[in-house]
Amino acid sequence: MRPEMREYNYDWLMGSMLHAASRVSNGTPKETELTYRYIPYFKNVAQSFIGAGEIGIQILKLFDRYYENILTAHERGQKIAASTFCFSPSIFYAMDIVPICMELLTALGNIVWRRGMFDYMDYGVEAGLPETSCSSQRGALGAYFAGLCEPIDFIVCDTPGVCDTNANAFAFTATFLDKPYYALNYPQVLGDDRSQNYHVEDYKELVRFMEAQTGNKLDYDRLGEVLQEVEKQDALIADIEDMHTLKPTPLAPIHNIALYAGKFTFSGNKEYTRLLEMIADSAKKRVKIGASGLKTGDEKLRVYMIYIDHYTLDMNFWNWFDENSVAHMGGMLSHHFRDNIEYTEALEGISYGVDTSSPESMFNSIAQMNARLPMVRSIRGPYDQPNMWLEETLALAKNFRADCLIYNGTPGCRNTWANVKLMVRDLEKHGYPTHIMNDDAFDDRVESWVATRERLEEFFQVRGLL
Amino acid sequence: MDTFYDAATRVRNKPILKWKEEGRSVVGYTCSYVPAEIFHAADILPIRLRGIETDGMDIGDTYYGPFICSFPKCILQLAGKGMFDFLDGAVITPGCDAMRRLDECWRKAGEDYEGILPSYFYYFDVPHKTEPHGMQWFVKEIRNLIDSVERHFDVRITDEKLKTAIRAYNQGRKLLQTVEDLRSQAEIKVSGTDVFAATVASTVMPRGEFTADLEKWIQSIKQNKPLKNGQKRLMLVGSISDEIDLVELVEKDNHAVVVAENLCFGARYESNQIPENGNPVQALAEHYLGKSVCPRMYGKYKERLGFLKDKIECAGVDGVIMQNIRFCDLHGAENALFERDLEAMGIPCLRIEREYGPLIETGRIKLRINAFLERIS
Amino acid sequence: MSIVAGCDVGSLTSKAVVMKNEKIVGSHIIKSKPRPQDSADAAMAGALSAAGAGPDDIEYCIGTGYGRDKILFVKEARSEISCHGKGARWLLPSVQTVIDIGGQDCKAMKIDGDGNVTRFLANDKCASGTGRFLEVMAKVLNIDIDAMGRFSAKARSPVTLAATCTVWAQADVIKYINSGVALEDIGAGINTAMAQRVAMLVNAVRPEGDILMTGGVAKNVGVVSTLEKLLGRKIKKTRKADPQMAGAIGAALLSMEQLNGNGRKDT
Amino acid sequence: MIVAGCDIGSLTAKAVLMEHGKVLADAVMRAKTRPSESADEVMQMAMQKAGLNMDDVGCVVGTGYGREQVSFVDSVESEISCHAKGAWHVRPSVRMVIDIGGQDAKATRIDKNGNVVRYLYNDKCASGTGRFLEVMAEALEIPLEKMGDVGARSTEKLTISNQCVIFAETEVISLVNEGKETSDIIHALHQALAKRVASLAKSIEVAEEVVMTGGVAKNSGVFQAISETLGIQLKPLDGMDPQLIGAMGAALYAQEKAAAAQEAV
Ligand SMILES: Nc1ncnc2c1ncn2[C@@H]1O[C@H](COP(=O)(O)OP(=O)(O)O)[C@@H](O)[C@H]1O
Ligand SMILES: Nc1ncnc2c1ncn2[C@@H]1O[C@H](COP(=O)(O)OP(=O)(O)O)[C@@H](O)[C@H]1O
Ligand code: SF4
Ligand code: SF4
Ligand code: SF4
Repeated sequence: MRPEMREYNYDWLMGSMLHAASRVSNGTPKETELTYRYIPYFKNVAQSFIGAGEIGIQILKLFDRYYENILTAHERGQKIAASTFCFSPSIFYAMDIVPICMELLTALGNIVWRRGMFDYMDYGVEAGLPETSCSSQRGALGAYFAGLCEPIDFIVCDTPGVCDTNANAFAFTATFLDKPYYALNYPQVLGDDRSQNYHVEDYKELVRFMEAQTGNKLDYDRLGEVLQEVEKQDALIADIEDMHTLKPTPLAPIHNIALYAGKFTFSGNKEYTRLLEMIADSAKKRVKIGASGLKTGDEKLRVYMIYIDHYTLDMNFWNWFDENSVAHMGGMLSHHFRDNIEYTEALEGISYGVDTSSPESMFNSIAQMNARLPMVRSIRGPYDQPNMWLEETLALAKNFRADCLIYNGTPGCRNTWANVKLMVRDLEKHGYPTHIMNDDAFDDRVESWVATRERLEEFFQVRGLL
Repeated sequence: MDTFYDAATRVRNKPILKWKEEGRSVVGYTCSYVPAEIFHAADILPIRLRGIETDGMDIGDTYYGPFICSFPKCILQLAGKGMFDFLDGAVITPGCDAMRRLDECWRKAGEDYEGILPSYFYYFDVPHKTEPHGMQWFVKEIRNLIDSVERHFDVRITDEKLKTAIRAYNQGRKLLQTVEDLRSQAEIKVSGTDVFAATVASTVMPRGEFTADLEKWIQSIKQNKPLKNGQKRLMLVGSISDEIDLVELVEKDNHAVVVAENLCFGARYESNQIPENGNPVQALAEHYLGKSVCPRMYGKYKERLGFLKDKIECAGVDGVIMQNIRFCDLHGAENALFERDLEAMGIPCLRIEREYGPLIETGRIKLRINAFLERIS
Repeated sequence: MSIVAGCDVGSLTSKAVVMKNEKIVGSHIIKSKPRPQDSADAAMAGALSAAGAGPDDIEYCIGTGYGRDKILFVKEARSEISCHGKGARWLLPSVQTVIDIGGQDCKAMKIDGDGNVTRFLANDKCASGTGRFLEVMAKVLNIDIDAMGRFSAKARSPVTLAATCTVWAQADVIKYINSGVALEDIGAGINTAMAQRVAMLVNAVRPEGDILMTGGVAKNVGVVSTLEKLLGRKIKKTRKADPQMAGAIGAALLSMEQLNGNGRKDT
Repeated sequence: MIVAGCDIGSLTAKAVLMEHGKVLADAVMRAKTRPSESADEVMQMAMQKAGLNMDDVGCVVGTGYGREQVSFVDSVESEISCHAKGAWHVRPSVRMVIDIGGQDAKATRIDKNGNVVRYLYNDKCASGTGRFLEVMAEALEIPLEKMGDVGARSTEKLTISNQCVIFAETEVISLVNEGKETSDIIHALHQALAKRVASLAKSIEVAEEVVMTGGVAKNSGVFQAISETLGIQLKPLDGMDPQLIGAMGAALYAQEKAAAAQEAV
């Protein structure tokens, strides 16, 4: 790692920038200009968030809060848990623990910093993670390995059985930093009684682990409150997703990421509810006048991303969608599977409900909910088994009336790269033109945006889509 | 020894072909978490699936994507070429992601190439934890496997038969442990290549035949003259390997002997005997899941390090070679940790990344091994 | 006093050095030929004629490099890692960390006061991070390998590049050329990509003390300066001899040790 | 009307002049660093052969890596579409095109009207390209054009398994050192390349009639090896130079464009 990077604490620096950016909108033009001078590299990105209106600003505020929580946790006597995306942080909030979602930190670093997270990723390799491991954890973890962050207290993840690279990265971290570790493990099927029981048993063990780490018993009243908030959020998301199916969609590409970034960071928190309300309100307004959420105001094509739906630096990818009048129907990460949603009806056993009537029912709800978050839901088992990757993709593509599909991942993703060729073959048979991107969603160096964009444009042109 | 070499270096080896000629069934499995005893009890020959003898990757690459470990790709390649046509069944496990996707890749290839998919194709869901609920899950998984074998092959696998099978396997384990003890001694009477051939052979030979041959071989080792002095005593660890030539390469110029290993096809589980009384399914579960030391069991690094340390001490190891197949994250990351911790204890380590399959990078690997030997001499 | 020699048959270049009294009396470098024997013969003939000596004058000769097992006239072969360690220590006695980047391989090593290697890591992944990567790129840009090194200093905004694969990086480079990016920026991007890979390797052996670079890529100022930035340490310069010769020098020094009887017997 | 297609590839630049679906003249040259220079020169070469100048050419379509840099084109099309179009024009019954150029390999399935149904590029780790063969030809000191013939004389089966161009080169050199016959090594190289490309075609499911385009198709050894690996005989292109198919496809697009423009008038 460059020595000058060691002079800054990674999370402090990120927090400060986001703090500055989130306050820019409150300032006079003069003040704004002055603030921008302090965050020169972040200026473009901050401007595009702020340009996106109050939702963009709310997202910035959310991230600002996120970092503030991390930076001040120990002062406030709270424990910090390192965790992964596709893990519902609601349990942490219920237990008064501050969560860190490593993948989100990597993605955010990529958006905020001009040079992306390269240095930290490379540090991850120097520490011992294989260069071929997933860049999404490796980036932020690199900063932790280098000791440039508020230390974490323990590690919790939910990927054994789902994604090796991910589970392995956290297991490695536990050893490297010598921190306690608990990992939920998922069987290969979802929805049958045996798996459901296993989910609950495993989750109970997890809670016991966290109780031991914090020295506090789980407070069921608090859990109930959090879950009720989750329920509220779920209802809002359901509304938003309903509107998303309309043609033209009232949502902009950036809303998708807001939806899941919020879910992976602030599920069960009031801030996230507020963000969702804003998204829902603005969408409703557009629906009323039949307006598109895209900048061009014109929707020519609808794309559903069959895995990760973003691409590294500078928000290039979303802007490209916007500029080409392509509506972003979200990806595997951004949809959610609570009961009574249209696309879950075709998929048995794949949805969850929230029931706060008793401690036992709450346990069940949160365990089943966690088991239905993106990755742990549909890429845990063979892709062509009932309600797994293929069926889910088809249901979503149909529901959101996608014209074509795009796979985007990271070379570190053994799990999907091992069967994406089969998957695409089947999707094509179902009539969906499908493009495989060869990039790394977190590392520009694997394939430059120039090359990625060219391949995308070629796909749309050759397949007669645009 | 010839039998062992034949078995270890050929996919379609003599014992398997003979077994087939007798009209008996063979089932292949991908991972050391599968209790072979179950098949033995049903008079089915259980063999580990391997990837040797491939001469291209056109079929492997058709189904698997590019960033995948070459071991399961080689298995698929062999399957596609009909090299596994003697199989009556295959059991796939979630050993790692690349391995578990062999399920889909093989099934899809089966749609394109006629006759390459065994009629019995089973997914064995091994959990990643040994906490009580994990163990419970695994016990049920074993019971389900037994049921399905009984149904498909029209056999009865009674507790008695299982116990007999466990006894038969234990005997082999005990003998392999004897070999391990022999090779660890100060005076080396057997090359690492020979020992590895024998351990690999143990995964693809009928147990009775293997045990008998092994017993004879052990007697003959004891008569051997000690190998030349001054050779470095090395240990080989890391990604899956059933490649005899890899060990051979290390020992080639007579500068080193491999006196210990911790490899998936090696003898690492052999020191544990399975209780022969009591509930056999429970005993199998506790052995196969509970005693495992493979990095797919996350969070058990300390146990694995302890295991290495014991071996290093007991075999008087001078240096450890850690290899990982490209795109194998599990072993890649763990090797780095091993290196950190073992070097800190003063044990020299060499970390290499390689491709599985016909040993194509001989020159590059040899260079590193030579430099390593120069370093520790 | 006896004359000793070292011969380093690399994948791209072959080098021979003749030494007397720990001083170089003759050296020669050629582009490697398909057959290592031929390369070795030609390189050694050149070094001998520079030294004004004949083959019979050499009392001990060690071969190294990728073709080391194929050289007929050497007494023994040693790995280039050990040789570069020795050679580097001769080039700069204070050196503790050596980075050797040749045509096929990139190695980072730590050495002790006698030039013995105490730890090393080599790049196993793929050809990026090797001299060959730079050559392929120079070819695509249609420029001289020498010029390529100097691009880093001139670049305004270096491009990011797919450093994971030579072949793929090449495709990216072509895309950049086609979209009219300045050659300097592309060249600098290539040097940076290379340096990033090397830095990862070097950091993983935990560099200490003075660092020296050996092998042909040491001549690429762009890679060297970017690497210095990434490592946050200076890479020492030496004028004693061409760092590309370090392997051959080391081999000659090891020959000397063998003659003097303080060499190791068994390896 | 006379139309032209200009294909600026990573290694070579190609131009084809056509009239009424017939080729008037063509040209191939080694690409220069600047695509625009290559384009100008190769167009000049073709026009000289046909005794024409730029004013005679009604419409030009560009394709290939460098297509965006060519100043004189009226529009651009991707290589995928152009190779499909060109191959289909020469042989309407074709349903799959395997195009191996200098930088990448692609498999494309087309429908009965010559439109692209699906296509796939070579994966990242890529030895299935013309570049691979060039590096090897250089290492073996054999001219590219001769590789096919030399490989055909092979008697011993060797395998080259390294996927990486650079490391495969080392493998080749060590085979040379072991005293292996050049013809056997070349044969093995062709096999290795064919396997990589075949898996590409198989991934999108191989069609009945397959042709090969791009410069590497001129290598009879690769042509044969791919046929064998796919288990079907690749079809010939009836005298048309496979390296020119992309440019030809572009010219056909130019023809369509010109016709549409005339209709509009
Ligand atoms: N003058 C130079 N400027 C920059 N780079 C150079 C120069 N000369 C050689 N190189 C680099 O050095 C590499 C060759 O290194 P070398 O140590 O001779 O390799 P090997 O020992 O494997 O034959 C070339 O690939 C090239 O990248
Ligand atoms: N006469 C020939 N014989 C065999 N191979 C050839 C011949 N001419 C060209 N090639 C091969 O074709 C490749 C160039 O293909 P081409 O389609 O022109 O590439 P691109 O369009 O990417 O520039 C060369 O790398 C070489 O391998
Ligand atoms: S490494 Fe472990 S999981 Fe993988 S095959 Fe071996 S025992 Fe099974
Ligand atoms: S070597 Fe690693 S990646 Fe390959 S099958 Fe074994 S555990 Fe999986
Ligand atoms: S082809 Fe590319 S990625 Fe593959 S090994 Fe070679 S340089 Fe690396």
